[in-house]
Amino acid sequence: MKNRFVTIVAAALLAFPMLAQAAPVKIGFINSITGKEAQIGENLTNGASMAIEDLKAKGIQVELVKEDDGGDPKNALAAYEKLVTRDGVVGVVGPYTSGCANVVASRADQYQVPLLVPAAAKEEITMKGYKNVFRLNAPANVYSQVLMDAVKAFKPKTIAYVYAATDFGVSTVKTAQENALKMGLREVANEKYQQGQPDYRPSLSKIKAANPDLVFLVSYDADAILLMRQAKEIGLTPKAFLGAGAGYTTAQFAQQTEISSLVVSASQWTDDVNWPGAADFGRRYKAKYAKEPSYHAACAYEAMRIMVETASREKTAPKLRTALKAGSWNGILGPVKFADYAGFTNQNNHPMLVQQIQNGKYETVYPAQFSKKTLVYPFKR
Amino acid sequence: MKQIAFLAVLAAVALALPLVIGENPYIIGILISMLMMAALSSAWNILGGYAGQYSFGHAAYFGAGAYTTLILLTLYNLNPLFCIAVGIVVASIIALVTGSIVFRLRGHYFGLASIAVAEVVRLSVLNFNFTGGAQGILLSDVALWDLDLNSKTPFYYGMLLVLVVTLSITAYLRRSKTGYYLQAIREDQDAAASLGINIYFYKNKALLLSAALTSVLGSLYGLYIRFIDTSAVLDLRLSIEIILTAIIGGVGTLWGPVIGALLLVPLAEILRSNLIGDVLIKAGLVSETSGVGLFLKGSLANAHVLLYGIITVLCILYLPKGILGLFRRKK
Amino acid sequence: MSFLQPLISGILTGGVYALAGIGMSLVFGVMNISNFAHGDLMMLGMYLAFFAFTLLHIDPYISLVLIIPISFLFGYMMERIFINKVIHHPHQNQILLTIGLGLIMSNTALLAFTSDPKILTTTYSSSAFTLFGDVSVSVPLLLSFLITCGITLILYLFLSKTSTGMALRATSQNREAAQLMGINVAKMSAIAFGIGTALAATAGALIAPTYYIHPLAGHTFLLKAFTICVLGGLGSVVGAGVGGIIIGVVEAMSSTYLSSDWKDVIVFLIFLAVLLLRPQGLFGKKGGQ
Amino acid sequence: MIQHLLHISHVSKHFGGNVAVSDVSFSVEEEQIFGLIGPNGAGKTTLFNCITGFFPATSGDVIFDTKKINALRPDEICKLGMARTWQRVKPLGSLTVLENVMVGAFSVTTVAKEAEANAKEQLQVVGLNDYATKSAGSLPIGLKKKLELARVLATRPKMLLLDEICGGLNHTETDTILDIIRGIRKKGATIIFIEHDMKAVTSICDRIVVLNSGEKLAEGTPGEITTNPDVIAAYLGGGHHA
Repeated sequence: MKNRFVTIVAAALLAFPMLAQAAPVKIGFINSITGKEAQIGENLTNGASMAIEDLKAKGIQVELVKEDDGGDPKNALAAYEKLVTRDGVVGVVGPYTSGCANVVASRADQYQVPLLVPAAAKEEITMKGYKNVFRLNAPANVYSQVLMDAVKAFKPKTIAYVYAATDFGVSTVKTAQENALKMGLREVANEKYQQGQPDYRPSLSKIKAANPDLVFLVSYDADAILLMRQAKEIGLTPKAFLGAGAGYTTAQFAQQTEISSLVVSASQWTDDVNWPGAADFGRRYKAKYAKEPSYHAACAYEAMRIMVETASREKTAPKLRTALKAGSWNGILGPVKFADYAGFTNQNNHPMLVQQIQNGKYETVYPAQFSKKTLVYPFKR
Repeated sequence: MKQIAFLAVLAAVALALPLVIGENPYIIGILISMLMMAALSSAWNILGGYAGQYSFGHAAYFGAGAYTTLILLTLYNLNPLFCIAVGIVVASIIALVTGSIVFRLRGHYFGLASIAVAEVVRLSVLNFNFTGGAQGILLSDVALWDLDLNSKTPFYYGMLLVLVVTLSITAYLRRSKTGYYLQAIREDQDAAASLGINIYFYKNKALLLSAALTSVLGSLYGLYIRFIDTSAVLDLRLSIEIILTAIIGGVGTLWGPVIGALLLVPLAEILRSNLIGDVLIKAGLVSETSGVGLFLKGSLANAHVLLYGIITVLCILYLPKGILGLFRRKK
Repeated sequence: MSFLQPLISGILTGGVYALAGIGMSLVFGVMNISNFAHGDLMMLGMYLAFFAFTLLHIDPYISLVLIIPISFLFGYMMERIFINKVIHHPHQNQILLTIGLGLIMSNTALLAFTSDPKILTTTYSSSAFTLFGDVSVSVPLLLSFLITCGITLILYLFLSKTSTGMALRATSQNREAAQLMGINVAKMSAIAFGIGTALAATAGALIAPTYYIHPLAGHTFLLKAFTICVLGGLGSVVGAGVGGIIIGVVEAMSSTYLSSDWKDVIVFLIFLAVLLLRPQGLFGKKGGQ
Repeated sequence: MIQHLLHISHVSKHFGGNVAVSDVSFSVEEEQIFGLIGPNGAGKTTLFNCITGFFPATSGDVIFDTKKINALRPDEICKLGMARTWQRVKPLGSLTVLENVMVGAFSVTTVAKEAEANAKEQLQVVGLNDYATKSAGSLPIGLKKKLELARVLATRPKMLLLDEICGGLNHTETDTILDIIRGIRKKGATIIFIEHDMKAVTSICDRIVVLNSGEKLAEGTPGEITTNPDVIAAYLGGGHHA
């Protein structure tokens, strides 16, 4: 009994190693496992876990330290500091939410441990010139950019916005408005809503009355289904529904064919894109988790793969940073290179994809070099 | 007097602590959270514990401080201390408006009304543009004298200072006319009124004091984390956490809120960082690949809010007077 | 755009709010407890309806026959095991206990059902018919509104005609006096909490086909239920019913004529105004508190 | 005209449609012990609440020390020198006996030391000095009544309104309280006394007003009241034993 106690105490002390161990390479992963963003967090967890398995199969050993931030920036900061000072990781993947990523990114240069942000959209994160912050996914402005590029040829005249009052919603619509201005689109309605409401009919009726060519939506998983149900109910039929990521890119949404058919959405990743391993990843993910992978899962997979592969070669944080900056990859997310451009630092200039739900399946329809199908326009019920 | 001496000793220990710990941002970060929660809960205790007015909306004052400070800093780059002072003014105005509404109500109504006021503040901040709305406010570097605000030490001492001030005010209040009056109001409002106590005045006084201290903590938090949004500083969850800390330590006592914070903050961090699972696996008691190990590594990590809920329920059922209530003599 | 559209969709949505509000009001009246777990009890109803639909293939509206007794028992037991332990404690401890119980329920659901939202798609989930030319009426909302009316009527009859109902009302009016009259107030509390839970779960089940099902989905409705209770007068069943519909209409009207992101602020301002000007609520008796 | 310390003029109090007090007038002179009696539900306590500002009167005037006080709050009225006790005692349960009395004493000082001295003095007066450090909630009813008395005395009132201060006490306890009240009057205070116990009332009061169903039934010296046929009818009719 006494011995056992000693073991526990010793282990408790061991749980706080002051120095990083030599091998295997230690990587931190900050994610929203609980809290409001938990459902997307789960996709990230799955993607990252698959990456670790694949790497182990290739003989790359890694010790992953998972931390939950619950969507709270204070916790994200505590998690990052624990990872870099207690656990001695050489690199960190995460966090998911923009708020958490913002806070952690602002500290990365202080601790000199590279941070690879897999899926947070806020532009600011890579616009402050932080040397140790890298981002894999395309930031918020690309969502609207690529959607509007996809429908440009059809010469729409008016646009209406419906979006959740969240960071992602507001940021995305802000850039969408700038893009719309450039395209000469006239804004006829702007409806911001609080998430979780059961009744969006009044907002949608207003949009219907304004009769826009394009309806630009930003919603999370379930809200998207609710909105499209009620849009059908009141008979809102624009020339195109443009959904920016999140709720309009889930398998669940696609399954609701009655309401989701022909909805256009922007995504960081699709499983029918011709990037190496994309289709295979999609298949294996489905087999393992019994659901379609979201782009968050793909981003987390690729971020974790890049981080671990590079770190296992470089071993130390400063060398890892240099290698991330210099390297280039080509995987399920297409070509990856952390570059400085248009005010960004260490930002992967990731080409986003436009997909459309055709016959209950997401089909990539834009840009042409990545797609097999073409966009159906205008929208019809 | 004994309390003051005790306070002084503790303050001295706390002052020396960072020197002993050395450069360890993770531990100091947890200590900062602990000091902040202790101070928040103590500030709440002036109103909730002594005057018996359970505010469920203290996040509003915390947020008022944080938002005022960060907005002024990003727009005009004023001296942070001045911004904190303006934060106090804003929080006081919200407190006065709240007080004039909610102090006409008793019992449940008071609690519900304080939630409603805090929600109006939260939703307004979310909807306005000058507050950063849903995007929140990200603060670039701030300068104050020649302090290194990237390091945690200034914030450790800042939070400690507010905690000591709050506790000193509480200790002084308890033996003063105002303190006795607040306790009389808590025990029986009619009896208090019949003894010449202006109930509205004293309730508002307690609320103002409590709100002002809370707003300073909000400002410090904003400067410390350098990013705020409504879910971090104005959420109902924060208000509830403040009350829970006080209740678990012991409401209406000087040290209760401090004890509550000393327990709950590390507990939350242990649960969040899944220390229990790590320790068991490292000790070799549980194999990492066994079913139990996978559960500990996987599910237990997801379960920390659940455990928090269980602890809340157990405390309310078995420790309704808080931990200090256990030690207090039965009168 | 027609004025009738927001009015009708507001009334129909308000029906579900009303049901949640009535449950909370009843618990408040009889037990004098603000139940912060109410939203999580709604969530329970949503999952019950979902599993009845996916596993047993029972239509969500018909599954109420199962959901009502199950959730009544659940509430009854919850009162017996937890709530009655704090019935004489200060309000704030009661509130925190229900908050803790709510956390346990929602996070257990999170572990058991994951955070993926479930969608209950019935054949009529997004069907609607048109009235007066351009006013669309959602079929599932109309159905749930009618069921709400039926349940409210049954509850009203139960409270006014049966001996248990009258004992409940007596307890609600004056707990001490009821005890002196020989009413088993502890049992009444458990029954009230059971009924409150059943009503919350029913509200959850009714909204399930048009909403989504998620461990935290009940939270949206918690503060609404409080607002409705206060609006109608804490403890008043009829008041909560009308209060729910008022809130539904106010929300729909303010998002149509003002702005959808300010509608919650307007609801809370009405709540505060009622507290200030008519603290007994629109239908409560004066001098109650 | 004699200077009245308290003058009640046509005071009525309605609750919704119910009339609790109807058109009651009387005056109390300085250093009088004034009795207010009547069967249950006669409106005595309601009248106290009107005078002390807890329920403002629906109509009529309350004049205390030449000042109209109908619209004042209870605490303002207390500050003017009128203090009351409660029929259902309201001890500040988790405070000690001494602290309870100190709360009263703070209405005349802001210095804790002075309040404590004053409180100790009042505890001496009512004979509770041995209980100073006990928690008020734990006292038996007789001592709680004494505590109520000490607490209002600490506010140094010109006038004391005692609501059934002897209710629920045995004879010895009642006698002690009556002695204390006589002592207080000797020091110059005026007292209004609500009581059920006719013997206590007649033995101590200079003048008595009888209320019945919210209306003033009679007024006079104890001798006049005990022989007044209306009063006897009201008490017997009300099923009350004097």
